[in-house]
Amino acid sequence: MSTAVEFRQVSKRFGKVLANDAVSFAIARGTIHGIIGENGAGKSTLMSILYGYYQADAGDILIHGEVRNIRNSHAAIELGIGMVHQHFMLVEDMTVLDNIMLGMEGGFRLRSQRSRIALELASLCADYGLEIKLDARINTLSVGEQQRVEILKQLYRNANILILDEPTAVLTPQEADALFVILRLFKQQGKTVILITHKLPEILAITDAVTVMRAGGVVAAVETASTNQEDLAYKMVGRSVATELPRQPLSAGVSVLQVDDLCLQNAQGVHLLSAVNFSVQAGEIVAIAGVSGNGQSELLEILAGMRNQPGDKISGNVQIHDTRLNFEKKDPTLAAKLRKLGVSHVPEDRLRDGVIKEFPVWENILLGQQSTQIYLDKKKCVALSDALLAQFEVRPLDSHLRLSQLSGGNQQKIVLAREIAARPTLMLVGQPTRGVDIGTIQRIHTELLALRDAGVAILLVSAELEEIRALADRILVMSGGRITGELSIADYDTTRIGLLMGGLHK
Amino acid sequence: MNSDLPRWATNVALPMLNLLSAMLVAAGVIYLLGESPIEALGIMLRSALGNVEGFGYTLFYATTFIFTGLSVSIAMQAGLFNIGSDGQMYLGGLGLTLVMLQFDASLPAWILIPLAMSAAAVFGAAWAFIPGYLQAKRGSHVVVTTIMFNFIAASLMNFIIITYMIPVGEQNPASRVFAENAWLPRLNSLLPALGDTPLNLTFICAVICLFAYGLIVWRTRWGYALRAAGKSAHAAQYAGISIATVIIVTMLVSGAFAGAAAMNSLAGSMHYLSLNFTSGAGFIGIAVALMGRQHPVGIFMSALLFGILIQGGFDLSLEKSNIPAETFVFIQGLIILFCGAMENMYAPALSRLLNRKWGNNV
Amino acid sequence: MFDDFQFSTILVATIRSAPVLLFAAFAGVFAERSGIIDLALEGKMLASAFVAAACTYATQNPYLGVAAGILVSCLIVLLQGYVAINQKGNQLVFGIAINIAMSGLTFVLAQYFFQLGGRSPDLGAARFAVWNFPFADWWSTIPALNWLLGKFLGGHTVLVYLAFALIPCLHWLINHSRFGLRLRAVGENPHAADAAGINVAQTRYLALLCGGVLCSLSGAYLAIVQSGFFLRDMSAGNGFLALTAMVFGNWRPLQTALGCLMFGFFAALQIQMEGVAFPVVGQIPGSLIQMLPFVVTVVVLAGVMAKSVGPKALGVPFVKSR
Amino acid sequence: NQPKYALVYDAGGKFDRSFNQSAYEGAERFKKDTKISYIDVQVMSNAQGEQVLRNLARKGIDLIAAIGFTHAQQVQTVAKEFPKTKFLIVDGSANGANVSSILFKEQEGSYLVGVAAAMASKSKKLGFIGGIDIPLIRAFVCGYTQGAKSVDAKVDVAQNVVGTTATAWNDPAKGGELARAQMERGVDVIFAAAGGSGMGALQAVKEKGKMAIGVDSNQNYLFPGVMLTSMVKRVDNAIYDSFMQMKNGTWKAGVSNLGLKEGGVDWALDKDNRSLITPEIEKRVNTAKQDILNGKVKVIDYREASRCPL
Ligand SMILES: Nc1ncnc2c1ncn2[C@@H]1O[C@H](COP(=O)(O)OP(=O)(O)OP(=O)(O)O)[C@@H](O)[C@H]1O
Ligand SMILES: Nc1ncnc2c1ncn2[C@@H]1O[C@H](COP(=O)(O)OP(=O)(O)OP(=O)(O)O)[C@@H](O)[C@H]1O
Ligand SMILES: [Mg+2]
Ligand SMILES: [Mg+2]
Repeated sequence: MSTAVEFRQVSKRFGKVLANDAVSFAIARGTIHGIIGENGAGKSTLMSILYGYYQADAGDILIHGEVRNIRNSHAAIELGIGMVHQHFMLVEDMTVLDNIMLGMEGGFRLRSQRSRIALELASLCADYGLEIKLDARINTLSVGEQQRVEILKQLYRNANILILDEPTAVLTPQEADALFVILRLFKQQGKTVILITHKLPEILAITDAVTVMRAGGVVAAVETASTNQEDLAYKMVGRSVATELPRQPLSAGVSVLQVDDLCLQNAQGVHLLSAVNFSVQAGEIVAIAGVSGNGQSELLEILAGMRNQPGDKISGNVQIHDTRLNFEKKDPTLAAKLRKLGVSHVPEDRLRDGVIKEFPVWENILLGQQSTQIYLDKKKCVALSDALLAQFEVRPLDSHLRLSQLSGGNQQKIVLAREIAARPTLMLVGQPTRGVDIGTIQRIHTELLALRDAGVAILLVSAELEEIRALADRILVMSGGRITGELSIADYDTTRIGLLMGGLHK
Repeated sequence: MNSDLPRWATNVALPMLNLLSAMLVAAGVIYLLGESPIEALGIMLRSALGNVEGFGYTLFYATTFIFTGLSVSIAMQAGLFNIGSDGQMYLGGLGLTLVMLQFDASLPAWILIPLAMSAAAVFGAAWAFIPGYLQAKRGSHVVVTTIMFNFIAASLMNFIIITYMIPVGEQNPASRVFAENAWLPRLNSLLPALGDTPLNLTFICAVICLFAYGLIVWRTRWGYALRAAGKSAHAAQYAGISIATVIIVTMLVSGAFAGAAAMNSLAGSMHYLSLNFTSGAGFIGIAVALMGRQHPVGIFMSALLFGILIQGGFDLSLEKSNIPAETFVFIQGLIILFCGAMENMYAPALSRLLNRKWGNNV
Repeated sequence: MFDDFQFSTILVATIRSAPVLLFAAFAGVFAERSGIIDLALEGKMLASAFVAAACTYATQNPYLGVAAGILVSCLIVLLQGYVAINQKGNQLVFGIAINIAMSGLTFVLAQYFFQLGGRSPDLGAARFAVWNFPFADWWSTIPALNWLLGKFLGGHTVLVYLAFALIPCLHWLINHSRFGLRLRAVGENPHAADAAGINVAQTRYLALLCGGVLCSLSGAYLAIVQSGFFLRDMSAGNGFLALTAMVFGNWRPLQTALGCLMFGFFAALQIQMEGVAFPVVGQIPGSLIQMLPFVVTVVVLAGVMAKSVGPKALGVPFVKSR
Repeated sequence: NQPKYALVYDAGGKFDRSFNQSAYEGAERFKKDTKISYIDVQVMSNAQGEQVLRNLARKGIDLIAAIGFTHAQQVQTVAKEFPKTKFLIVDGSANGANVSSILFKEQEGSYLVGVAAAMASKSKKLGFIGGIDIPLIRAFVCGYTQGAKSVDAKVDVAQNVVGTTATAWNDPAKGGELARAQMERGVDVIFAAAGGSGMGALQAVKEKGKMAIGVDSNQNYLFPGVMLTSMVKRVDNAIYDSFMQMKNGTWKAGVSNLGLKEGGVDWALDKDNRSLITPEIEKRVNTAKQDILNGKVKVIDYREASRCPL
């Protein structure tokens, strides 16, 4: 078998960080090759070098056996390399078709090219079983659909080396499965796939070989068939990672959150939530499972006081402790008022909602907590921040760094640390471990369970069934804006949950 | 971008290099105009910094720019680009003048002056309120509305001054002169060593306002909300910060700063309201805010720089008739270009230099 | 005073004064759709107005004058590109710097060369010829046709026709051409464009150069066609008005053109309103009437056209990192 | 020991082809005749005015001439501080034992050109273009209209101002546009008193083949055959005379109001507009001049009561 890509002693430095340290390994043609490693291990950087996004400081890259100088993404595309970035590289305001043809228009006049390319894409879609509306605008598409656009884009460009950076982090299990079907088709056609992921089961399920990275270097390169999950986790983190966390028996207390008949209708008249009823008691974790886009995000937004879109109609009754929320008057400061009631919120899209990247870490620790005092005593705030960073093992431990200088996983930890430190009585958590390495996942789970044991009511929204199984006391399943079923952890049953998520209740 | 440079390099060395580059280009122009650049620089510095009185004038000009610079800066902190400081200052002048004309005969100075100051701030704030409100509630772009409001202010003030303010039989489109107890105390009355300059109480106010600005923006919850809303609308919503309120309040404060700028020239030096008395100080405020990176020290330094340019440039054109006063307008532009827009031009070279000197450990 | 408005006169004046704003606003559209805030329109207009006038005077050929104006405007634009694209400097600061610098420099140069107080000599006959419809002796006898062909459609210089011809061309170029697609992509999400293999810097430079050419035409029109000489600061805020029209038009060519024409229309209307006695209020003072175009803009922005949303990457230097 | 002289222009600048330039020409004439040089400065902003005057006074200048009404207040302030220095303010008035103020009766000159315009106009529609709506400009319009109406009461005068900010004096495009708009409405003679913007108006008038009237200095030479006449304001004479008086030791403080009688204002008739001024026009204008001189006609000064009762 010939090699498709080979890295020889590739190094890359960003200021003080050595992101890639003499990386060498080869990827065989016609295989699916996994790359794993902790947050900040250098995976994305390596792939960015391969795609011509960055220039390596040293080392060579061989494509199909030849040393190539990939100066920019254009050169990479010419070599048949395609990349699906973790944060999709799509122009939100443009249509699917325009996004796909961008850079490969084929002529100066778009109109005549559009029809030609549309035909070509239709046949590609048929070949790969993709279903995409070509004239839809990107910002109307779900994440899964957007990813399909990215893949179609690579197909249209006839990429024979396809890089996917954490493609499943934001996908539902069903969407992930659909993706893997396509990737296998790819492989069958002799194309090469490079897959970065934090989910070890995926690695085991689909890849042929795995490279494990740590601190910028390669620590192991193995055939998938010859390894297992524990082994990989050990290689990645450098210590063994417990998969099952110990849990105290449930001791639920008074009702903290009571939701009755909650409905949400958006400006277009679509019912995003219909008659949602449930409650959360102190000391229990209630998880909401569901395919994303079925109302969980909106529910969380409403409960956190963040839903403030023009034209929304919210009705029903939400009670937190003894306070009834009023949705009649749109109040942009509702989120702050809820915090005073003891509500903490880890938002789903933390890097968008939960932090301000330009602010230093210590000021991010204040976000949401800012209205507690008039004068912000910097010394005190920094001391508090330092303590939290130490407690949550954020690296580097420096409250004066700009948040954007931290790695993604560490940014997540800061949001979590802040929300836990607020000593909530009700904690709203959305997708807490999306895009985080397994060591960090374990840490986050431990913290959440500790909160529960301390008597905090926790509402958890997650797309990961594994996570729900590890944490929840009760599971609510949502589909189409309704709660389609409820079961306690004792009755946990993947098939049943799957059916309920599909909206098929008895 | 230059995060791998030590602080002294970014805060002192780079600005100095940039200033030097601007000066070099300016020197070229002065040379082409047939004068000696060295001599010209000497005259300028002597006039603006080298004698007490000249320095007083430099500070006097800087005072106005500190206020307009603060006005633009605070809006920028909230992500708003207030181009309307000039119009707000103009209206501030109206507020101040109305109080002065009404009460300068009846009220003692210690009531009159604070009253007039407040009126200036209130009128400036009121003029900024409408663009702020429209941005907050209707989403009308504040850049456009403030530009429009500058034009509208000019028309309105023209009308008011011509129709109501000119004393009968006067030619000059200006109000009558305020009675002497309405004049702001000049600092040379406290400190005679300052010599004969119009530097007045407003300068003290400006310095206080700089401190207050720094304190409010970085050390209060209100400033935090302001900056958060300016950086990320999503995060502001998450934190329960009402962006509409932040926009409106910020524009009010911004307008109040601009309005207060009118004090320096009207109550401190001219003592009457005249047509277009702002002479574009609001626009210089934009440059001051941008170059000073909205930081109190930066605002002070760049306001001072503009003060030096105006004072020194003026004296130079007085002595060298070959150099028209407009040359300094050009040099102002050059300095903004080099120190503001190309501020990082020398960063890579400097960092390479430093790395070579102290090994590769940076 | 004259009894009635002459609507036809207002329309003609609108057409005649439109090119200044149209060229400049289109220059703004090019730059800003590619993601670069262009506050420097005013400065570029002034510089090219000066150079165009000076060169026309020297060569007695307006076409050479325009060419020289274009050259200078493009040189400024290259500097702008260097600052905004290569240096990743602050684009707003650049704009303000250029406006101030050009206001000073054009005066100093004009004074140096001509000694007329920042004015160029009159260009005299060296200006663009007016284009007229043929068979004038036939249609000029019919009043309606005479107005339509002689004043409204005919009787303008080549730059006027060029400005209006640009409206559909620009619309097509931005919305229906490959260049336009790439331009928009670069302005909305340069990272996505870069990942698609598009050279972001090159696209932005190209957009800036297009804008530079257009902007210089605006300056040339001011100096060569409208005035017949250069005068210090003769751009008189038109660059900012053009930007306003562009924001007003949501950065889209057709709407932007509409905004420019609206400004022109209300400016012409305002001229006609001066000194006219109105039914209830009587004669409105000149300085209040001057407000008209600006008040209308604010009202329209606040009412009908609320929420203009610019290109997403506007003003943010493109740095290759996520 | 010769006295020293200085000239301070306002923001319009020394080459504005208007009254600053006229002042400059007067000083130059003085320099040529006496071989005595002088200093001249231009202020960039209002606040600088005072500083300039004070600087000059401290330098030991004996006579400081400030041009333009924006300097009036400043002269008054600084004159008080330097009682030994003599000050001259042109176009504005200031008090002080060492201050002489020179004002012009622009309305009288405007009256004359109004007469000429009404005579020359075929459409009996006249135009006026001012820079900013200020009392000085209103005085121009008022005299102009009165003169025109004295020829034919049915004459209409359309008036526009360019703008409200300082750029209004430097906007030839707008000036030209105003002129075109007026001509579209039938105006065939336009009096432009708008600095650099006025130049745009004259240019537009030339293109349309109508007639224009210049202002301040004699602008007839700019467009021979187009310029009907100019309303000249002899700032140059005022400066020249004042400097001469200083030299001869006859300089006096006080306010002088220079009208037709004093030779402060006039209309311009030279080879450049000879062809447009018919004998009838010339006769009529000269009659009007006589009437004003001997008091038969009283020209309204808008500034006296801020009114133009016509
Ligand atoms: N543009 C950049 N500037 C500075 N440092 C960078 C840059 N990009 C990456 N780094 C640093 O390089 C290291 C490797 O980052 P990289 O994104 O490759 O990690 P990763 O393996 O993809 O992590 P994750 O699993 O979180 O995606 C990190 O420490 C990161 O902070
Ligand atoms: N200018 C910079 N200086 C230092 N670090 C940077 C800089 N720019 C980016 N980084 C870091 O580079 C890393 C790569 O960015 P990226 O967006 O891929 O996040 P990530 O590590 O992959 O996290 P996640 O997987 O959660 O998205 C981030 O950790 C980010 O903090
Ligand atoms: Mg990564
Ligand atoms: Mg990542």
